[in-house]
Amino acid sequence: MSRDGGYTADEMMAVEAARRLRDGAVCFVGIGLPSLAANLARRTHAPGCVLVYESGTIGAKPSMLPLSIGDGELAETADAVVSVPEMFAYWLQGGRIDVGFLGAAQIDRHGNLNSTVIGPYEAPAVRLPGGGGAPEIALGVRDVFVMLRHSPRAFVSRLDFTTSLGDNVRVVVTDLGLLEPVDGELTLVAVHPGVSVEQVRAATGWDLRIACDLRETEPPTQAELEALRALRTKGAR
Amino acid sequence: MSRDGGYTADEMMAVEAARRLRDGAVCFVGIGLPSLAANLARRTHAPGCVLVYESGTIGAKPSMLPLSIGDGELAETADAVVSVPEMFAYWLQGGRIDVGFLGAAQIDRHGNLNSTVIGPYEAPAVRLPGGGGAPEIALGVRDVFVMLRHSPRAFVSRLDFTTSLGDNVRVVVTDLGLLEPVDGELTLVAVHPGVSVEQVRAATGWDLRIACDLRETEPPTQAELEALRALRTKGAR
Amino acid sequence: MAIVPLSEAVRELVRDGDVVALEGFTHLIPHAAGHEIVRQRKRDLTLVRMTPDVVYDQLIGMGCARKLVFSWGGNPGVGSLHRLRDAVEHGWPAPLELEEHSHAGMAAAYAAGAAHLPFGVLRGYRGGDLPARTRVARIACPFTGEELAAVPAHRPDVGIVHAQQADRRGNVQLWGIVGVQKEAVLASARSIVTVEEIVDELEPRPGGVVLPAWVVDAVCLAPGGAHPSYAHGFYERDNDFYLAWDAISRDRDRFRAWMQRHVLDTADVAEYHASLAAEAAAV
Amino acid sequence: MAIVPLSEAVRELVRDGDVVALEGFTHLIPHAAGHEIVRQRKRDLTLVRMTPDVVYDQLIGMGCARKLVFSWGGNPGVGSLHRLRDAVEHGWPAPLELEEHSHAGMAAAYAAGAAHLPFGVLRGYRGGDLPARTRVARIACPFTGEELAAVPAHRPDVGIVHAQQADRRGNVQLWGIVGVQKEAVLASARSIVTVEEIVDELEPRPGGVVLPAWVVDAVCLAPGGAHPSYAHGFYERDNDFYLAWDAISRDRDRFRAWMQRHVLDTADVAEYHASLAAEAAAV
Repeated sequence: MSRDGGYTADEMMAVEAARRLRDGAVCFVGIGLPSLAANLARRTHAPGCVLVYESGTIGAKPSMLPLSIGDGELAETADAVVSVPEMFAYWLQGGRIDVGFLGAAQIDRHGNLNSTVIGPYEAPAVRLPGGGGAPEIALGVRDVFVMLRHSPRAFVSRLDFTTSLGDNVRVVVTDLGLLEPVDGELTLVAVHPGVSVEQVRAATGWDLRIACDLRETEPPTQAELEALRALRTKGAR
Repeated sequence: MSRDGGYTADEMMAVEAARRLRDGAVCFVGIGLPSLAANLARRTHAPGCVLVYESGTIGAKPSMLPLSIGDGELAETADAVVSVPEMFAYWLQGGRIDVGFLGAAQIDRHGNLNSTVIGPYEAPAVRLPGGGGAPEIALGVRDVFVMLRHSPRAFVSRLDFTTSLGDNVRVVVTDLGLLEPVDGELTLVAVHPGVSVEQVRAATGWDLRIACDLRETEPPTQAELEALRALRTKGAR
Repeated sequence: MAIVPLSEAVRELVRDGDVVALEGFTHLIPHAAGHEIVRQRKRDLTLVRMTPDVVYDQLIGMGCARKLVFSWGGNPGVGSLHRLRDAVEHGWPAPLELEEHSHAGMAAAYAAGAAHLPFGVLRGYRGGDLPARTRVARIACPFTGEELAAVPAHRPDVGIVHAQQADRRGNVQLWGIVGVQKEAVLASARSIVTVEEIVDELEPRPGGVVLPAWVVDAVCLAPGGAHPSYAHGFYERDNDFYLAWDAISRDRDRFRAWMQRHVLDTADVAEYHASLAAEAAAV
Repeated sequence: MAIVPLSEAVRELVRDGDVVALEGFTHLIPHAAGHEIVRQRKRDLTLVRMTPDVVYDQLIGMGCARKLVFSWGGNPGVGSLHRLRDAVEHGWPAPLELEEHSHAGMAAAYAAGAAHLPFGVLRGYRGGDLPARTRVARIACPFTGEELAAVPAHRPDVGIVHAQQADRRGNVQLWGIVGVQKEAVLASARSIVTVEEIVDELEPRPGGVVLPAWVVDAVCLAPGGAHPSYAHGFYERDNDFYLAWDAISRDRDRFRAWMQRHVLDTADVAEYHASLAAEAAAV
């Protein structure tokens, strides 16, 4: 996955997602790329970003990237640790979270997501983990950021199962570029350096709209890459 | 209120109520006489009695009698301190409490209690504190013990307001004797030493039923009185 | 969140006509904030509180309240709240509308408010005369058919609590008996937390409840701000005061004189304590 | 409450056909108890758990389960649960009925169970395909008319959790990420708590959750009983194990051989750890 300029597509995704987080935002963070992006933001332009993990840790400040959403360091560094029922009732449903990150196996042009099954529900070809926190995150936070690698199998014209709704999706960050809803449909608004519109079209399972003012994202800066890699070398495996 | 034998009517009430608590019982305790009775039981025959105060303290072991249900020593000596919503949802409504003590301004022959108003609700002669925990304690614990000083103003044929229901009332401990429900009506089953049935009848605002096997309660033992007074001298005012 | 003087917080966050919840279950009752509301002569407040003890007796007696939403209105361990009674029984200094609940109902209503639900569910308000006198509805379980009670969520305009500590960023920690304070703050549109001290860093405590700075609008330093209630680890409950309040509050004139001397004629919690000390020394 | 060997607790409290909830959100997952259920070849269990990770992959793969009630079934940070997938996709070793929820729905169902309510209320299950595939109903707020979701309460026959400590009277304390464990125990008719250690006296901890002895049926000493999950303050999460599990569990024979060697052929958690150590030393 390495690219010109010495960074990977995942690094580009993480950096671009991190850039979207404003300082002070309260973020509901899942594991993997979302956690990487949110932690990167906290270490670069958004030191006041508040990381909330569904395990109950509020204001966690991990020194390295956790492998699970329930790693011990999250509790040790959190401002508060609450029970899981309280997390979902008072904090997520309570309307206190600004940004939620979601991933999925499939996305459609409206930002609806599938993380439940590939194939029919009763006899699935692939049983995926399921919705977890996603259904209520998708409707309970102000802004949903989706992070998903681009492929025709992921960007589909019709979901096999709708796990969560796309109403609050503000941006989809992929390894090829950025999609944002324009008039209710996800539209390519930026490509990463070196990526062509045709590449993105080919990786999208529907006839993708392209913004007339399509732009190119900024490649990761040296500072961003260093902060990112410091997180990963300490924590990732 | 001092009586023959060197103990007061309140002491007799506390001692008799304490005797009814079996060891290991989980008791929801209000302030005043109930707290005195429960703490006495814990210091005499029922060391395993669990005191739960509605302030959220579970398994409190106060060395002296608290003036309020939220005294600091309750939290310091408790096995667990929980929030008030949790206390009422998980512990009381959760069905985990064996015995609840209630007091009131008025009681009727069915054990229904009034702690809300004397006179009409909209224009009360006396505005009482109100139900507090009583309505749900009355129906949420297995056994309700009522402690109430006997008088025609308190033992009334008709309540001015029904704050809590008498369904689970097992005993009413007064300064004159004990009443228990027999065929759905509170019946005098015991008088304290030196008290006559006529005295009790005169202090009751309805035509009081008397048990055919009416007995006399045992006066407080020296050990009971000492334990009781140790609690009071340290704490009471 | 901002760390501001209490007078400023009350001026900017508490408005005439607001629904205001001062919470603290026996412990950590925000008396200093109540006094500041009296000093600023806020009016027409709907006061919400499980146990409207001395703090609301003072607010009611000083004419700040239009309505009281509560579940137990007494002087704990002592007896009546005479100012509350006078308002209800004689309309002095003004009539007081009551919305009365059980503790369980109040707790469920706060929890629903904190969870941003329009109602809370409990097995309660069964029989008796209370259901007809309050805001409660029956609701059927869609799975079992069992009938339960629904109470409308509390969503106060302002939630006010007292805590032991805040850090310089405004994160708050309270411990000991924590009552319904977290729910009161989270259920309210705006919130004020008075604290015993401001520290560099909060040290997690057994039983500690933390309110992150970003759910609190104003943190105000008010040492001794719970008196006559207590702050676990800082000072004990002033039981003598609660006993004394019975006599002070029994008489309208004596009550007014007391409030004038110790609240209206003092500027803040420090002067309030100095005023009490001066009175005690003069005895 | 009694302090008993884990084998005895499982024998007496877990019955074939029971609804069983082993909880622990990433942290404090009661693996030792899961292994004991496998050793005793319990059958037809309905397994309830928010995140059926490796612990349920093992129970499902060993044929203990008839039904799974869950909200997220993956190997956290790694990928699929291959035994869960094999059961759902191919019915091996037996078909597995699914009742699928969201995390918020599961949490509300546990909280309702703990509160002895027949249902929990949340603003959820709106749109999408999940509501048609699970047990959920719409319920209208009697005050505002807003439509919300109701989930049936979880009331498992047995709730099983792991904790750091119990005292000799059987009072339990856990701390760190406390998840939904208190609710799982309080919602269940019977409960088992495995612990890292038994101490004379519990020392209150920041963030500590205490379960009094009288709400727990059996306390069992099982040091290392959360492995490969972790016990805050005792040992860390065995992240390598979660990665290794992906390969072990991918193949039916390899899975069975692993379970035979490390679970069926061991008597308890100590032998399980010795068996893992012996295997590691042999590499």
